[in-house]
Amino acid sequence: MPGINDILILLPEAYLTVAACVLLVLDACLKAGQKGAVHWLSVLVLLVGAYLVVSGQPDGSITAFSGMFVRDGVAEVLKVFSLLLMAVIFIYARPYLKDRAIPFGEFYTLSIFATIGIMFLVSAGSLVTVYLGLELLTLSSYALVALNRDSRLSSEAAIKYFVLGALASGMLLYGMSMVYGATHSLDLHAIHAAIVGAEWHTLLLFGLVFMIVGIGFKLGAAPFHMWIPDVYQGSPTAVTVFIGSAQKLAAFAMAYRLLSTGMGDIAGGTTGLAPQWQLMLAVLAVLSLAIGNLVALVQTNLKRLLAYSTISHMGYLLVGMVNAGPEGYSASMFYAVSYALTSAAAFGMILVLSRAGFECEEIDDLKGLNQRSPWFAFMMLLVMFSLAGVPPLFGFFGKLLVLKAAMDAGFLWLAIAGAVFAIIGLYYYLRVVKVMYFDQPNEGTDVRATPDATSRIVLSLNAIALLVLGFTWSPLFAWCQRAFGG
Amino acid sequence: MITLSHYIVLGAILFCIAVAGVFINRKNVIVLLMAIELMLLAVNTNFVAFSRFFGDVQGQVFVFFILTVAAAESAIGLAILVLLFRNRSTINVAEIDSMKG
Amino acid sequence: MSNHLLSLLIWLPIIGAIPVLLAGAGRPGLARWLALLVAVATFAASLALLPGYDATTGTMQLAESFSWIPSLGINYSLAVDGISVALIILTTFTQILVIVGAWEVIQNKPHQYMAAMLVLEGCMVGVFCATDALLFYVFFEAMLIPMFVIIGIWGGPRRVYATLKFFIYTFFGSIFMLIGLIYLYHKTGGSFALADMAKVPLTLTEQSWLFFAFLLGFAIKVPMVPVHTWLPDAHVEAPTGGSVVLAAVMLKIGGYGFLRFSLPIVPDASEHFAWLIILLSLIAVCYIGYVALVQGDMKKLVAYSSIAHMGFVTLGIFIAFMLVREANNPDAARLGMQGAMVQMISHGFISGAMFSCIGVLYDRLHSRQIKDYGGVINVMPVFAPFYVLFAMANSGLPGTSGFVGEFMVILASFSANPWIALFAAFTLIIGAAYTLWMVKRVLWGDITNPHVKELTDVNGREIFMLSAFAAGVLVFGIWPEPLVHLMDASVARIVEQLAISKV
Amino acid sequence: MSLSLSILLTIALAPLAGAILAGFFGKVIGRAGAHSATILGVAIACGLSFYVLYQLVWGGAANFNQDVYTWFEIGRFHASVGFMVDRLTAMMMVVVTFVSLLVHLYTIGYMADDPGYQRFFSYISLFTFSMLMLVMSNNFMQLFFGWEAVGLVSYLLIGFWYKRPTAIFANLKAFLVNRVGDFGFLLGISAVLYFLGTLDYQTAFDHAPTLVGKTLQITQNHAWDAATVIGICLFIGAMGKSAQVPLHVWLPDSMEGPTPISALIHAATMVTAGIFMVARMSPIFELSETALSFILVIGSTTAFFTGLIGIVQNDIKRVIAYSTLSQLGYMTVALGVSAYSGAVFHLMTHAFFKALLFLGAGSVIMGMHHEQDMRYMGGLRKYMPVTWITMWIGSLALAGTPFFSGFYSKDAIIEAVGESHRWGATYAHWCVLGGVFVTSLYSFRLLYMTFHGKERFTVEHKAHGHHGHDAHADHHDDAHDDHGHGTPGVLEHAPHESPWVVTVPLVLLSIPSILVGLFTVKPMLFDGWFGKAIQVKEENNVLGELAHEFHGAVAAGLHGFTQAPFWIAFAGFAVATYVYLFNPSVADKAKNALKPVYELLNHKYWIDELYFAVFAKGGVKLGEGLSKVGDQAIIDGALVNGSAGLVQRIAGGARRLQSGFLFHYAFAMILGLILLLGGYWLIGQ
Repeated sequence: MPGINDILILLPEAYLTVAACVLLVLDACLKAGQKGAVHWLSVLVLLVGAYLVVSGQPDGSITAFSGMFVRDGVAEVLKVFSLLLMAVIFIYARPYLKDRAIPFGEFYTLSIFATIGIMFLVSAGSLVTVYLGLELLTLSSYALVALNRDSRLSSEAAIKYFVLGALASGMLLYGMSMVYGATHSLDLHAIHAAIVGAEWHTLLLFGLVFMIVGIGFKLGAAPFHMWIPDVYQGSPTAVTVFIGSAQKLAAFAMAYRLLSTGMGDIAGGTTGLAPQWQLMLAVLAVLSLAIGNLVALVQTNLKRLLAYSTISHMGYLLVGMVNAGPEGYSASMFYAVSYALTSAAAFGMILVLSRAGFECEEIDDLKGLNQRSPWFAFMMLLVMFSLAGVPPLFGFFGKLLVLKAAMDAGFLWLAIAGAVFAIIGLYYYLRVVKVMYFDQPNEGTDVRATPDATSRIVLSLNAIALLVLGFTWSPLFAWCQRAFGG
Repeated sequence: MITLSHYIVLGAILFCIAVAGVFINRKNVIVLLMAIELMLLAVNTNFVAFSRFFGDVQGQVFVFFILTVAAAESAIGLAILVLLFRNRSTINVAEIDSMKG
Repeated sequence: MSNHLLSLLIWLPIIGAIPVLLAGAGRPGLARWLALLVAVATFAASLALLPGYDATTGTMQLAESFSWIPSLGINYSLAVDGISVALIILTTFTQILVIVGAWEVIQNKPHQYMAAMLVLEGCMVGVFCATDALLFYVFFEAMLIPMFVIIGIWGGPRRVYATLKFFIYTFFGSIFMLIGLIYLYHKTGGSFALADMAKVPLTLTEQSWLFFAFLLGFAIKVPMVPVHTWLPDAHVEAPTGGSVVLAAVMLKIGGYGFLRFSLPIVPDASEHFAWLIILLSLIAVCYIGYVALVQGDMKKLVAYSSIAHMGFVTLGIFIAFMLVREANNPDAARLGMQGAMVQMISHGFISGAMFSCIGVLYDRLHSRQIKDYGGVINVMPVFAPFYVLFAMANSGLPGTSGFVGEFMVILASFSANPWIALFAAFTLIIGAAYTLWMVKRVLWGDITNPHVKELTDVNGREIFMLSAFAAGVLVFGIWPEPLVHLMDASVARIVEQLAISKV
Repeated sequence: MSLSLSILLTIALAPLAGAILAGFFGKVIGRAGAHSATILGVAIACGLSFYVLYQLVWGGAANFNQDVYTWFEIGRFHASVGFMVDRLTAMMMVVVTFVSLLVHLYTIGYMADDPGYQRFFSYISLFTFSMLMLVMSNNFMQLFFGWEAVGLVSYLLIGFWYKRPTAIFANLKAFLVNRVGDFGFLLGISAVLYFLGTLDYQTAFDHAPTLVGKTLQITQNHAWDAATVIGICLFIGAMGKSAQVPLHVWLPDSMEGPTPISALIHAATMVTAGIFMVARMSPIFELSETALSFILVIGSTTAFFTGLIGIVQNDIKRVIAYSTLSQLGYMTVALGVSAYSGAVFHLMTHAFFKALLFLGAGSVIMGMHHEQDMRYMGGLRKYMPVTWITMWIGSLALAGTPFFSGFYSKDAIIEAVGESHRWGATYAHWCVLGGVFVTSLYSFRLLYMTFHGKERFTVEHKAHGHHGHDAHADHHDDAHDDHGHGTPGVLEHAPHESPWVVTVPLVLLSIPSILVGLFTVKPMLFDGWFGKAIQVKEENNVLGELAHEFHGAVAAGLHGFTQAPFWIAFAGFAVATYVYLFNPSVADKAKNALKPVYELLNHKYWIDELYFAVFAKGGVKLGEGLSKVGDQAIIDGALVNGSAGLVQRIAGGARRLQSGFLFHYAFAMILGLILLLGGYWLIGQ
């Protein structure tokens, strides 16, 4: 029988829900002039949420609502980072929203609801929680993408996102139904137990495949990646940065919960269906690496470029997952976090460089940035080399770990593929640096960083963090390992 | 005598129709929304059938959740649809391709 | 302090780059002086290696190590042997001259240029003292970034093509090396320490794969034929300082890598494929010699000659296998490898000097085409002797450092197989041909191009720079023993290891 | 009483010090300063060299062999810089420093108004230093150092007038041809190290006997005798330095350099380094009949055929240059028949009289205001008597007139060849005998065309009068071309005798040219004066044979009149006298009659053309080919940029998949689903 301590276990979520509603009301009551307050409040709300997550964290894992809600190390890490990221994103977004008169309230409340969705997803203990968290997240995202009401691209992006997303979640559900049919249970641990016992089961494998489609879609892994470029490009950059960073953490969590907790992993002999999904993920990984890196080569729009780079990075994340053991999960989670941080900085740069009537979206808009504002050019340089995975930047170590994980699991060919596509990928990141440093500025446009001091500072910190973490990532990785009991 | 497999097959058929509806239809976005609804119904059929035959209630509970979410989903879907029509004064799927490559 | 000397050498320039950068475009003078200060300080510190290092044993010394990533057993561990010491001092020495050389030549954002150079220096020193494979790799890759920027911003007209080619080429090589390292990491049971990797037994097949992984990484860096084509482009487009560092130090990292990785970790595969490396080295000497002969661009010519000279480095290193394992003549092996090492150092001076000379000319006439010059000696009587000296050194004249290494390698390779010596010695002819033909067309003769008439002779700053190089070239040419002694014990150790099979 | 290291160091370093002073501080110390500094340096070296020789010969000093410092030390291999001084060395030191000293003096006059005055002195002092390092060395490494160092200075000096295209072509050519020799030389040194395990002379010579029986596997089924390999490789070096066929092509061109250089470097000292080297290595060469035969054939060929070319030359310096080639051939022949001391003896006498001839020629050129073409000379004897006399002395010595120094050395060589039974000795014998005729022919031809007969030049006093030989000051751009002034044969001033600084060296050189042979022939050739420095196997000791019928120098001189060589030489003299003194028209008749022969000689057997076409042009063509095809087309074009382009194309294709249509996107997802299902299905089966 659910009691008060069940509520206490999901205190952060509960708190955020309440806070979100309050903000919604507050925003409605405030006059146009005072809406700035909502911004700071919501940032505060997120930070407090992060604090609650850490403070209330039990050692080991505890569950609530008869195992539907799990609070463990994985959940902690991912929640903390998604909350912090959201706070950063809010700060980046503020000048952007101001300049374009996009309503503050909706953006913040929807984002916070999406965050709550993420939080449920990451601590899902049963198929139901997975589905609910996912939908809360995606439904808010649909709305966010469409937030820029008068933009053709924005609405096109929204409809594409919506239809495909719905299709994906339909498939996910269909898979879940089959798994339910095969295992008579919705609880992931129970499913796991059932599978390990069970003999070869067609229904189960169908279910697995359909669920992987859902996961693949959420990650944006090829061939379920088609929505990514269009949505990234179409939606307001403030939303793109959210989809491009924090959501990846959720996607990783979803994959981990469904596959590892649910379908069995290599660790401890309880193999389950691990060999099957390992192979499938490997295929998706290679496809994503190929599509992402290749098509990115020919992009001229910065947001699209980053979209394709996302696809390739999700490929690397899967390379780690393929390991199907704590080592691989920790590597992938580390990768997800490092990527989320980096892409937040990348999109943040676009936000900071854009202003009313000028979207800094085309790569050529960055021409001669080093002459205009050397500091931000340098920051962008750090971001790009981190994405490319050039040491000593943060991104390299993520790659190192996932490649290592794949080789541990005996997927040497996968690691080599990863290496080869890293070379191809290098080119378009370098191209951005080249444009900033080696080209002369365009006469017409002059790219200037927004006057908004906070976002400038936070962005700088974010980018510098990529350099600093390159030397001091040890504790972070240790944390990831602890989360998986490593 | 109707067995479980009948329901499963029914679910499968519904699902395939729905999927086909999503990628074959090139005219109207609203049809897409319907197809999606149909897909969820296929899923529901499965869940209900399973839970009935196992005598286990979880499946049916899940169905309720799905129905609720589906409602919200179509609400948002329609909202976006309206937005789309306002911006481009068409809801023809074949014309929504200003972003590509 | 002394027990953190190596860290100091790495981080002093890198940290020092920050104030230089902050000096800003507004105060170029300040930036220059700061950079010079940092470079000189680093050089001074690097000299402290000489008393600090005991050359008699040849072991890894001045070691410092702390756990960087405990959960993965990755350590930040540094140590040097004689070879590293020599190369580090070469690096710090060159860096001063590069900064002096760029003094008023670099007018566009000098602070960024200087900062990039300092960061580059730190990374290169890091490569030479890292004893943890991952740390090595980090420095190995990190140094590409500043170089990429240096060529890209301050380079010539085709700089973008050149710098992208440079970066991707090198990255291509090293990424497979990374895979190899990860594989070894598992073999050693979770250690990136070079010492452990050297201990772990490997089958010949494993060794062969690893060998080619390393080969790709280092052959491109050296560069060896046929993966050398990035070098001429990079050199031609790079600013003078860039070319100097590239030729003087960066190429050496390839040879150094062979010593630290291929030889100790995969000795049997190295022996098995030694013939390949030797063949490629000889091709480098002869084929590249002819290619260099017909270059119309001075920098390209010197770039190609660098490839040819680095051929002696690889030759000297891999000839050792034939000598130790087949001819059973370890002393000759030491001679050859020692020759390779000396060649690395001396080529550092000579190529650096050559590129500086070309830079001096380029700053005045803004052309690197040989045909635009002729009769330069008439207007630059002080500059000409330097140019002739370095040209002679480049063609291996005894009494200059250029002779020593080649002499040793040829002597050693004759003991392995007279034919190898024959082809190697061909450099005497072809090397002299392309270098002196250039000298003839640039320096001698009557003035044909009116612009050459306006040339002004070298100023004090340039004289200082060239004299410093000249000193290096002559001292080690006339008395190589100190240098040889510094590295001899270390080389001997490496040669001893070669004899031990791992299969 | 023994030799001290400090003395030898002083000998070597004094010229270097002079060179550095004149070179780096030339501007500061001025012309006078430059020449006094260098001359002082060389004078010291020369004086001490005589002292060393004295100590060794009469002072009973022991041979000196000691390292100065270690050059490198690796395992058992060890290279150092050190001195080995025995009588052979001492003699060379004396010759080098003495000639060098006189050339220094001479230069004061010859280069009086050249803007590169200090530079020139610095170079020739530097040369003296390098040459001394070469001869005094006690190991192969240092030998190679000196070997290439003299090459460098020769390069710098041939190109001394760097504005002249011919000069800078000649110096490049000289350096490269020498490098071909050094290529072999270096391999020879490597072979020595390989077989004998050392670079040190003494150790190497002591172990030389161990070479016997050792072989080197050149190809699968073919092994070469160790001594032969070493010998031939080393001798290839000598062929470069001492300009033996086919590497002789650089020496005539080297005449582009100022005349003092031709005398010092390209006649007296540097070019004889090869001879010295082989003599020094006699313990090794003695072990290989093959190598010696090789030397013999090369030498005799050079001796005769290059001499022939001298007959048709009109440039006074080139005549002497070819004569030098031919004389070097004689020395090589002597080496080839194991008459090492004979070679060295001829080396010494030749050094004196050939230097004399060159300096004389230089004096003539000065007198003629830098006219070098003999066709525009004639009858100069009344203008420049001293030069005339001394040139006669030199030529007589060269032609091998009894009692002159040249007679003893050359005669010894010819007889030694006659005695020898080595393979090729007969051919060599004919060559050297023919050479005698040729030698006297071109020698006297030169004398007659220059000093005798009627004047073939006219004197026009130009308005703008700069006086005398300060011509080269203003004309130094073009004044040194083969035909100095605009119209050939037209001088601005009458020819005149040269100043004392020029004539004194001539006189000083003509003394040894006459006498040195008379006094040294006995000890040097027959009394084993060189001691252990030169080692000859008993069965090869042809000079030993000659010693039996040698009864003192004077007797030998008188005996010489009855010998074939003298009469052959006399024939040459007679022909020359008739053709060039009494009946010049015959020359042209002969020229037309023997057209093909004349052409052949005039074009130096077309060897230069051949080399230029094959090696220079061919090398460049090859390089272009490799560069275009190998680097640009295959590696860069096809592989590097090719793969990049391929990736780009694929990317372009892949991008089209992103059509922008919802239903395509959905379809892609379905495909993915089917792919996974199918994939797992396959695994399932």
